[in-house]
Amino acid sequence: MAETTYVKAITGALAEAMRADDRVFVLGEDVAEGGPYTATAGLAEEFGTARVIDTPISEAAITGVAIGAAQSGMRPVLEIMFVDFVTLALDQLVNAAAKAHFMSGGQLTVPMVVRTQGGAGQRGAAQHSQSLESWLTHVPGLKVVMPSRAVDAAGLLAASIRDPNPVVLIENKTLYFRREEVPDELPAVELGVSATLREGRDVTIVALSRLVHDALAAAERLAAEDGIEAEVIDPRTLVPLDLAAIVKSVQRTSRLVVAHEAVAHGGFGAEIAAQVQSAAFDFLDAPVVRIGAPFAPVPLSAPLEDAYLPGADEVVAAVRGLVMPP
Amino acid sequence: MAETTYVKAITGALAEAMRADDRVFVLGEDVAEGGPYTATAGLAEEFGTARVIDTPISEAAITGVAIGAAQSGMRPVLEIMFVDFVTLALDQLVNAAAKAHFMSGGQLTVPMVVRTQGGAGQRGAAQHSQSLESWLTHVPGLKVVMPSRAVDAAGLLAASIRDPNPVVLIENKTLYFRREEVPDELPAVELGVSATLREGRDVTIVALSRLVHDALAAAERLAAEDGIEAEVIDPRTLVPLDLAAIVKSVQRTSRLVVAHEAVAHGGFGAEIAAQVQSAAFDFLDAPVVRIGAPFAPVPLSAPLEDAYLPGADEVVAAVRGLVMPP
Amino acid sequence: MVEPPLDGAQALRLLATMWRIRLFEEAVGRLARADEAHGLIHTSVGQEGIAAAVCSQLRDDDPVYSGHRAHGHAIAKGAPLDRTMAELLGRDEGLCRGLGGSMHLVDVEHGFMGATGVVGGNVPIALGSALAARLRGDDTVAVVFFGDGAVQAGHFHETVNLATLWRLPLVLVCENNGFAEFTPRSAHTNVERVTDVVAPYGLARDTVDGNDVVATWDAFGRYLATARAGGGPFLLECLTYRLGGHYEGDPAAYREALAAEEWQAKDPIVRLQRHAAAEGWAAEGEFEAIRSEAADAVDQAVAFARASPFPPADLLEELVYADG
Amino acid sequence: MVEPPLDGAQALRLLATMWRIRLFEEAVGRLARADEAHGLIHTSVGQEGIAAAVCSQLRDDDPVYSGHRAHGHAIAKGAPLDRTMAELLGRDEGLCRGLGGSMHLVDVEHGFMGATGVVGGNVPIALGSALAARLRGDDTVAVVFFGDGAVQAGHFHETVNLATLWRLPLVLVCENNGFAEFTPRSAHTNVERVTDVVAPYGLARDTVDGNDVVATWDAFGRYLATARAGGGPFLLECLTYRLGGHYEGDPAAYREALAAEEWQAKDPIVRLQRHAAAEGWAAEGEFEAIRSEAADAVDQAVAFARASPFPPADLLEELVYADG
Ligand SMILES: Cc1ncc(C[n+]2csc(CCOP(=O)(O)OP(=O)(O)O)c2C)c(N)n1
Ligand SMILES: Cc1ncc(C[n+]2csc(CCOP(=O)(O)OP(=O)(O)O)c2C)c(N)n1
Ligand SMILES: [Mg+2]
Ligand SMILES: [Mg+2]
Repeated sequence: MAETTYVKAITGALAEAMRADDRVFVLGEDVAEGGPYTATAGLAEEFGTARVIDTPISEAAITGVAIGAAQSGMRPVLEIMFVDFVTLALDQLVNAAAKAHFMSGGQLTVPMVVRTQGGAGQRGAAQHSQSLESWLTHVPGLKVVMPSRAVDAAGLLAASIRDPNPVVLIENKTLYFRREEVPDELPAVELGVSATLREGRDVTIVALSRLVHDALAAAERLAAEDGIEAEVIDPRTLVPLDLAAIVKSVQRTSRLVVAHEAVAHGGFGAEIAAQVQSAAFDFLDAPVVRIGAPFAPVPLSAPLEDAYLPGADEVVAAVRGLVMPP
Repeated sequence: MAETTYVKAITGALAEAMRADDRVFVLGEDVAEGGPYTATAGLAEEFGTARVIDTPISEAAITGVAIGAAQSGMRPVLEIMFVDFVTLALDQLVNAAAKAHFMSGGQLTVPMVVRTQGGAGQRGAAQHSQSLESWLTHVPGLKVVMPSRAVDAAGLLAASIRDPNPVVLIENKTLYFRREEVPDELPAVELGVSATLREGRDVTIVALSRLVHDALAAAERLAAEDGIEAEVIDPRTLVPLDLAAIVKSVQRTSRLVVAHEAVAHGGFGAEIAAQVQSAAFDFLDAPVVRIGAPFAPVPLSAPLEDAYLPGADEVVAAVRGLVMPP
Repeated sequence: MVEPPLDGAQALRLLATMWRIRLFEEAVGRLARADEAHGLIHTSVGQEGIAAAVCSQLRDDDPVYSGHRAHGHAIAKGAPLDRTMAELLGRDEGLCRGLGGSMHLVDVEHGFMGATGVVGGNVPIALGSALAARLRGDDTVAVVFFGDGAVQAGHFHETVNLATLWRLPLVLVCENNGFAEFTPRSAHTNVERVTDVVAPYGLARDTVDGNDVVATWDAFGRYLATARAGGGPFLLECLTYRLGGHYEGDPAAYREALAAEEWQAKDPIVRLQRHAAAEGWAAEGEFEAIRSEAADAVDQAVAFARASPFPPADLLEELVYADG
Repeated sequence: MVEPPLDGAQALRLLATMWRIRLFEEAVGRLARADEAHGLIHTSVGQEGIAAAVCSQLRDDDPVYSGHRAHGHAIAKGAPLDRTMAELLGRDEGLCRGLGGSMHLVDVEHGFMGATGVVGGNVPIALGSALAARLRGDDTVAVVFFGDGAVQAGHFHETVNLATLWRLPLVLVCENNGFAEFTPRSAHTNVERVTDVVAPYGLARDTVDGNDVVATWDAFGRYLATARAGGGPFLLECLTYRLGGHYEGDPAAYREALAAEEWQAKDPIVRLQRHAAAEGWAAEGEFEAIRSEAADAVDQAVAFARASPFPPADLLEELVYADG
């Protein structure tokens, strides 16, 4: 076992992919300087600035550049510094990257990865704190990956780089420097395979990204305080989604809470809820409960941001409401 | 009564708003020439090109221009020619327009309307046929309106122009030239109020935009062929959503089908399904059924596009599956 | 490096390509009016000379990208007429198996890497393919065609900045026909010449009469040779004229039609024929032979396309993702 | 139209503004290090002269927009120090009731229409506000501040094109500090001068030493007068120097720190004081009085901000939509 962090796992996976495959290169704003969270630190030193390419603030064009390079046989890993600025790259991602394979009748492939990061909790305010993954899950042709732990992050990134399709991998800024004990050799991970991080018979909690840690903390509290045993599933990839694992769990627990940080309205929790109520209608003893941010932009003010953000308390309350109706 | 079309209702409402309020102006690509679907035809002639402003192909900047004008007291109506190109305007819409009122502590308001159109059915292929409304419903601060009929379109557009918030009004390209009998005086419509277009006891069908007509046709077939009476609700506005009307209907019918043209996965149907299974869990006799496009880009080929698009047949089949389980 | 000027054999090949494009486009127009070809179709009648002059100097492994008015570029780059026509009709034997259509033609075998319906959208993508060439260390040259309307889009500027910053082997070919849809260039910008728009970036650039095939050939050839040797980027602005409406079915009430004799003076085919005749490269009869050969090929393409089956319904799911 | 050059009274007012900004920013830095001010905070130490020279010539009804490094612009435009500081601390008496923060300062009362965290994002928005002035027929002039990093973003070019096409009363003020985050301008573009980037559009433009407050005042004043009379747009590029890191907490290992004496030669406050002394506008002691008055105001602002309550939790819902 060794101690590492989420961001180190990512940097390590990037370096390993670049060592193993000449076609892999990194581009983005300030990547040669490591970026604001050190995710690409040291890469320029090892691989040179021909493969670790600083770009100007031109989100649309650099996304197009990555697409073109991918269509021509390279394996670009593009960094969009904040997921909030994926808004500037969305035409390229949605109209070009996601559709090229399909529209060309299978002639073109776009093996690129967009690394970006989202989430609030650092007083970054409304334009640097969003969680926008659900938009991307609505786009056929894209894959969407959200690692929650260092132990997965490397494997998920490696799998994303190997994938012949455009993959958006959304990191969480509050997790970067979280310390974690991991095996010396980080495990391989396949896209589309969830991880059941805790087993339990009473309720299933499906949580994304940062909320995975809150769900696990909530589960411990529920066990200790209420004798409720929650099963916690981290889907890890949203597209493709390991629905089977979720449904199987719900068939046993009969109750489902879906938790993410994104605004609940129109969030990916709605999709999971809709799928599960359809696939496991007869097993559900109660409606699927969604946990997400309220329908508002992220406020700056610390106490307001804290109140805005869903966390372990909300998960505990939701589970109690489900399992112990008044 | 008089015969009109959906596009004429829109043009008429624009002209009326411009006559009534000097602050209203129109900008967008080719709007002075009427645009590709004649939606702005005649406006430049009546109001001059100072208020009907042709713009270059600069979706990001013209959206910013509309925002700035709105913040300075005007009432811009911006046309984005195809909703597919809202991708280029999304930073401005999401990071600026939607959040300005909130981030400024209420000092700024952004009373602007983005008119755009979506949908397939005209062999426009993957980049000119999308239905992207669900993205916008995930953005606190935006309102989202989707008229299905000429009789509503004018009132909804007028209400959108009057609204002090940024409103995205998404028209459907296949409806523009649909003929419709309407009262001589088109009725006022409030945002957030649904229309129940057909009453029925057996199943509730909530349909958006083009699918409203398919749902009505399906309901007639179901009545004639199966004796099933479907209630058809057109929410008209997605944000704010008239959830109460939907829930009330489901409490009577115990069954819900949600139908839209957008890709089902991550579509607004998921949000409606998630809300209704939560609000009316004990009333539902069966899972909420979602109808939407499959998880693929829109194909060009005519028979493939026809097969891809949900329509009355899919609604009929879904209702039969719900009401008459095998 | 000076490239040889156009010779007789080359000129006749260009004429053949131009006729293939012209007659293909006219056939497309007829099919659209007969409701056999559907959707948003933009033809390039009047602009064929640029496609021919540029693409005929490229190798199959030189990636070419285009925009919404792309038929001519695909054909000039080598896309077979029959499969191109079948694509427009949404058939299984179409270049893209009927999934893409007019604005999404792709023929990877011949290095036609794709059209797009997003104005200017392929400009950065083409740069990415030039970057790939640099990273791989090969001598391919990327080319992207776009209209004057794309120059007002932000991604165009972002790309020109990157291309010049990174000095990549990309030739930007602007077909400036003075209109974007129904609106003249003067309503979109004060800067008439695209070469002026990009001047600050200091790249080599030139404005030519795009209906003068000889001039276009020469100008592009010079840039290509330098790019092949690792230079770049370049911008070639080709002034041209869109003979038809913006799309098939456009009544084009917003501009005056050209008188027939005016068009004779502009028509790149007529002009190249005159030049070839003056140079003694061919007799009048040969031109007719070239035209009629192209006409036969287009007729065959239409027949092929009509006979081609529609794609199977399950193709849809199969092609959303590439298999790992 | 020739504007009067800076006089003594004005110079002392500018000095006062610059000191208020400088000391405000230094206080912000301390609060950030003490974990009292949170989030992504970009201060403008070293760049105060531009904010002062520009905003002090504007009226309250002239709309000003800015980017992520906006404190100085807000203060110079008239935003009260106390409510500005309270905003950074997320307090209810902050300009935006604590909802916006450092990158989203707005003070409509004084015509500070807003900062943004999107690089270059407010450039088109400012143009929209100039368009509103034209449509309303009033004589307000819109101003937008942005960094050199914004010039590589597509929306910047789209806006310059529109502004020149429509000839709107907008002054674009670029603070070119040679860096975007951790990356020098030379890694972002080959075009060193922003005035060169926009040259094709033919707008009046100038590059000045932005740390020379007198020169900046004069140059901006000329443009303002013309814009007030209906002319425009204009671009004023102010060369400047970001004394601190990119954000509060940035170790700034990517560039060499300036030696103290070098900074003395650049510091816009020192330079304006020297100039004022040389002109006989003030004695040494007066400068100290100005500084200490600003220091008191900043201290009071900090005290005010600390004492201000946090906003009520239900504010969140209340302000998502404006009431119709
Ligand atoms: C981003 C985007 N905005 C708008 C459109 C609609 N549109 C299609 S073609 C066109 C005009 C393009 O003009 P130009 O680039 O000069 O090409 P031309 O048609 O003259 O060949 C427009 C506005 C589009 N396809 N993409
Ligand atoms: C669209 C966008 N992309 C990236 C960022 C991250 N970012 C914040 S500031 C900055 C550099 C800005 O440089 P410049 O415009 O020169 O302003 P300066 O910081 O030098 O004042 C970057 C890349 C952002 N805020 N917005
Ligand atoms: Mg054109
Ligand atoms: Mg800078």
